[in-house]
Amino acid sequence: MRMLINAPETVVADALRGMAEAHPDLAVDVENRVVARRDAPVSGKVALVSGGGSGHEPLHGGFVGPGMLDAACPGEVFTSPVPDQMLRAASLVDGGEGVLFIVKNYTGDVLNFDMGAELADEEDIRVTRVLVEDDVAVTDSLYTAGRRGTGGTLFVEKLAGAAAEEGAPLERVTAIAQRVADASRSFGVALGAPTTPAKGGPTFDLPSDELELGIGIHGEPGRERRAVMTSAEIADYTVDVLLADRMPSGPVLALVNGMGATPLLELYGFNAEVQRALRGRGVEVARTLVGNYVTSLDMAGCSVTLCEVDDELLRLWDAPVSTAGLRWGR
Amino acid sequence: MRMLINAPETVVADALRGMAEAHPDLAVDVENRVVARRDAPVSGKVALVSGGGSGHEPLHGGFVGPGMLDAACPGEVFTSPVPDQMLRAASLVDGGEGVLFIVKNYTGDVLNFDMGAELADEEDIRVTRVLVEDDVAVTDSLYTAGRRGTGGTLFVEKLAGAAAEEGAPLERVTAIAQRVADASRSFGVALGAPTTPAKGGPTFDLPSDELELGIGIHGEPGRERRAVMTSAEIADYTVDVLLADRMPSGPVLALVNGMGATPLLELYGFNAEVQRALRGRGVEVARTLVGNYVTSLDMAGCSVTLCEVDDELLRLWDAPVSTAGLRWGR
Amino acid sequence: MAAMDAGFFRRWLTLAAAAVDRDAARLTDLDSAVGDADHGSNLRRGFTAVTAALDADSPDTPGAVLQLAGRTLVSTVGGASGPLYGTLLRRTGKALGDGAEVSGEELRDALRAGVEAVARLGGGAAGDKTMLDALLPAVDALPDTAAARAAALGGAEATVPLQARKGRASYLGERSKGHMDPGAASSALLIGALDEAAAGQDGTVEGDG
Amino acid sequence: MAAMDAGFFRRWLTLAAAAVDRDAARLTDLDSAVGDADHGSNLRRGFTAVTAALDADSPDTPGAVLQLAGRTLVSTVGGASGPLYGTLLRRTGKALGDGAEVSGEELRDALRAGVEAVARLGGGAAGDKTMLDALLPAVDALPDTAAARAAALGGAEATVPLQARKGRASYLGERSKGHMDPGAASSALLIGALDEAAAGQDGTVEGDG
Ligand SMILES: Nc1ncnc2c1ncn2[C@@H]1O[C@H](COP(=O)(O)OP(=O)(O)O)[C@@H](O)[C@H]1O
Ligand SMILES: Nc1ncnc2c1ncn2[C@@H]1O[C@H](COP(=O)(O)OP(=O)(O)O)[C@@H](O)[C@H]1O
Ligand SMILES: [Mg+2]
Ligand SMILES: [Mg+2]
Ligand SMILES: [Mg+2]
Ligand SMILES: [Mg+2]
Repeated sequence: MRMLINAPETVVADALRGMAEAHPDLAVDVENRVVARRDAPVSGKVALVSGGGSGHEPLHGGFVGPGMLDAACPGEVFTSPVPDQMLRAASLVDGGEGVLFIVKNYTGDVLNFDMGAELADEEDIRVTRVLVEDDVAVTDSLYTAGRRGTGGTLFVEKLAGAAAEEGAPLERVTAIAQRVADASRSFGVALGAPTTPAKGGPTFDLPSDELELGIGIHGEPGRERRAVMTSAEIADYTVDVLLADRMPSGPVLALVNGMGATPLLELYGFNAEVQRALRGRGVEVARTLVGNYVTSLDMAGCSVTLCEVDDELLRLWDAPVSTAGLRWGR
Repeated sequence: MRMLINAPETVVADALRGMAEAHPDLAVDVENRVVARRDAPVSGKVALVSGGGSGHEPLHGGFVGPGMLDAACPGEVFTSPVPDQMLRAASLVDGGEGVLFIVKNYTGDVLNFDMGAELADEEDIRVTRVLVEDDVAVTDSLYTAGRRGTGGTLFVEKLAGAAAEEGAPLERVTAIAQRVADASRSFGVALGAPTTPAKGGPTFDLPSDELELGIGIHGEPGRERRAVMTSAEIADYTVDVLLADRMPSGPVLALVNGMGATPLLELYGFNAEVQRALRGRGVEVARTLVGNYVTSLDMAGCSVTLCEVDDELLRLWDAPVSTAGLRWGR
Repeated sequence: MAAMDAGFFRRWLTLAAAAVDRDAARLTDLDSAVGDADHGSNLRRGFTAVTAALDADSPDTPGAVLQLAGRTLVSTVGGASGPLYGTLLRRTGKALGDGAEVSGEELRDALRAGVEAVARLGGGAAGDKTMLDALLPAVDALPDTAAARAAALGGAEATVPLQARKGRASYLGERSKGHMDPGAASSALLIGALDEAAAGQDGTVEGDG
Repeated sequence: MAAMDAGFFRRWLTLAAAAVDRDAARLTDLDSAVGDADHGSNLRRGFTAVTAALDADSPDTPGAVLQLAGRTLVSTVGGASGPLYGTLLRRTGKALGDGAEVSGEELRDALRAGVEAVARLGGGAAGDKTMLDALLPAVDALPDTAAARAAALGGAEATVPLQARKGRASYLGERSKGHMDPGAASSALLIGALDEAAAGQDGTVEGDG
């Protein structure tokens, strides 16, 4: 086992200490595991809270700041946070206009956020919830825990965050988050397994001439293994799967996302193929984001998320955002 | 071999196509391998050109934009670019105030940039050059090609870029770049070797219970191997090596840099230890940047760069920058 | 099975904590085959907190012991198993009321209420390849704790060929077959610890808790 | 050694390109032990461009052939070896002047000028564990191309125990010992190709270029 850590048990606390040191504009509660805007609560503004297992950085803590989240609740590595964190975060950031919980659809996240919402309700904090379930690799939703939430989370957090920053009320921010969640689709491919601190080794074995198609962001094996494919072939496969599930009728935002260990050089090359594949199938890409945004520790691989947008959503995308992981405009 | 590529030969061209698709504010010449600000030449502004082998992304192409570089010349993977690229870049971005070449100290980069400067000179473009040689792992400079240029490059590009954006003349921009280069020190540690497309496998073998200390950014083995250390031990070792070489007498900028495959979660935890180590040795950290900025493909590991700053350099650090890889202010 | 007091329930949970600690790596490995490789460390963290909470604040009824344990699991585990196991113990504890002692039959009925709460919360049923597949047969076999232990183990074993329909393993579809469900395995540990506690109480075996 | 015309030099470079192509993986492996694992692909890219350039534009004097090859290497290789090999050929070509034919002695003297330019540009000397360790003894053995080939190979072999003082391998310090310098290995290929071309010319062996 060779990781840049002190001990598996301290990984999350150590990371939060390090975040606090690097980002003076964040209020990091290491003990209670809440990362919040230092200026929270912002009065008159709807607050956004998200969170989930750690290991997906910059998601979610790296997306806390003006124009995006008000607070994030990091769980243990690949383990959803506990309800106490959500209650604390909600209390901390509620500026009187209510709080939106953005929850990735995993049994653990859903159960814990729901319990957190109950606790917040007992404290008279108004909470709404939007579920992100964008991973088209999960078919047969009837016989599964439903689609996983992956890259689409970034779009939901960014666009709903921009709406909240503009002063939209809770119902409207929630509706926008829901629209974005509904319009987002993702698919991921692994070229290698991640190593979790708890396990100390790769979470699955992948022969060196094979790929895992349809992976999630927790080191879970995918839905299918295939012999290695070129970047162009992976792009075609991925875009086909995405469009088969939802063919957009307007322009899309595209997130070409690295899972952690794939070099940016390769990711940009992959983006060229994704854009070619989309263009060839008549899809117009309005904006593209390339980088490691929704990761799975040191997993090698990539995912593509598309989100159909109208003028309003595009404007919200272009609106200023100032977080550790995503930053533009002002 | 499992990489997200089409073929080893097309990796750089594919990545440039993908950059062009993702960043409409960049002018990417895929054929001639120059990434430039779309608004270049900016008249009345000194232009900054850098470049080097590919595989270190976002360095350098990701640092092209207002407040930083005017153009970057990407070579093949881990191979310095050719003089024709530097000439083309200089011609493209020279706004009449001259061009600063920022060169990492490697035999190949130095020779090719020097040839490029000669060619530019023949076209009556005024060129100055600053060499970045910040890697303290290279001892015995007399018997080596001298210290390598690594993380310090980011500081040189950012601070000199800010000075140029403010309208400083070539001599002054060059002097600032030189001051930053003089004040920067780096040290890196590998927890795993990168895989280059040309070789198709790891560039060195590292037993799973050992670390490479004093590595560069090209998959070169380091100067020493040791049994695995904790994040805190690596931080202490690194900070000791850095301060033994140059003990700052004022505040520093700190870059806690990932080599590519180390999760951001671990990197933040490492940052906590680096800050502790620096504080314990009486060094004041004015600003910290944590992330994958000067990478070595999918190498696992980290490096720390310190750059002593005065008020002027700190102001230049805080000045707005708007590039794919580094963005703040305005 | 003799009447059980708060001390018995503390012993049960302490034995469960020891078993989880001992088998944490195995649980994580099971979870790595069909999930995200954290079940062992999740439960270890939770049960370590449970023993600490029981030490700090010694509730004096069986119901209070289980409710404290359940609350602690909810607050420290996270993931799917935190709310589910937390609900199991909280709900069971509530059903036990506030008597100082409970009978084997009372425990069985309370545990059934707890397991039903788990099924409701998670929307799961027998055969979905979850902890329920160990818990349901165990409850049916109570108050005979030895039989319950065997039933839980058998239930866990029986998850191997199943295709998961709940939790993270369900994402694997067909590929989830051929692996034991980690939650069913940990439930077997929990019921095993109950039997150990009962055996210790009967004087047959002295539990180490 | 007979007088050599432009055709001879084209054959030399074509043979060199073939040798580099054949041995690219070996050169990259050598570079991976002490450098950055790109020497083979660097030179392959460069020599492929050289043969293409010579095909496109057939210079008619030995000097012009080498200068075009050198310029092409500078423009396509990059890294340390691009400017160094580029300078070697450009400088050698310049020294050959613009005669239509050159003698073995003239080639030797021109190549010496080229090698000296390499030493000047890179600041290297014999024993630094670079391409110079193969090139210097080879030049000394000319105009006997077979002897030069042997000397270059011997020079490359002799780099194995050396500690590098120039280029990327120098960063390894002591750890650079025990590996052949990749540039010395490729220089041996270059001189080997010269001997092949000469042998083909003498009718002893027909080079495949
Ligand atoms: N809906 C559900 N109903 C009952 N048990 C479930 C459900 N979802 C998951 N589980 C149980 O939880 C276990 C996984 O727990 P754990 O690994 O700690 O959480 P996570 O899946 O969030 O990583 C599974 O093995 C299964 O037994
Ligand atoms: N200063 C120098 N003088 C002579 N030869 C050098 C010098 N530096 C490097 N070389 C040669 O270049 C070779 C490396 O070439 P290459 O791998 O293509 O470039 P890079 O080192 O930039 O990756 C070395 O093996 C060595 O023979
Ligand atoms: Mg989990
Ligand atoms: Mg190189
Ligand atoms: Mg799990
Ligand atoms: Mg090399």
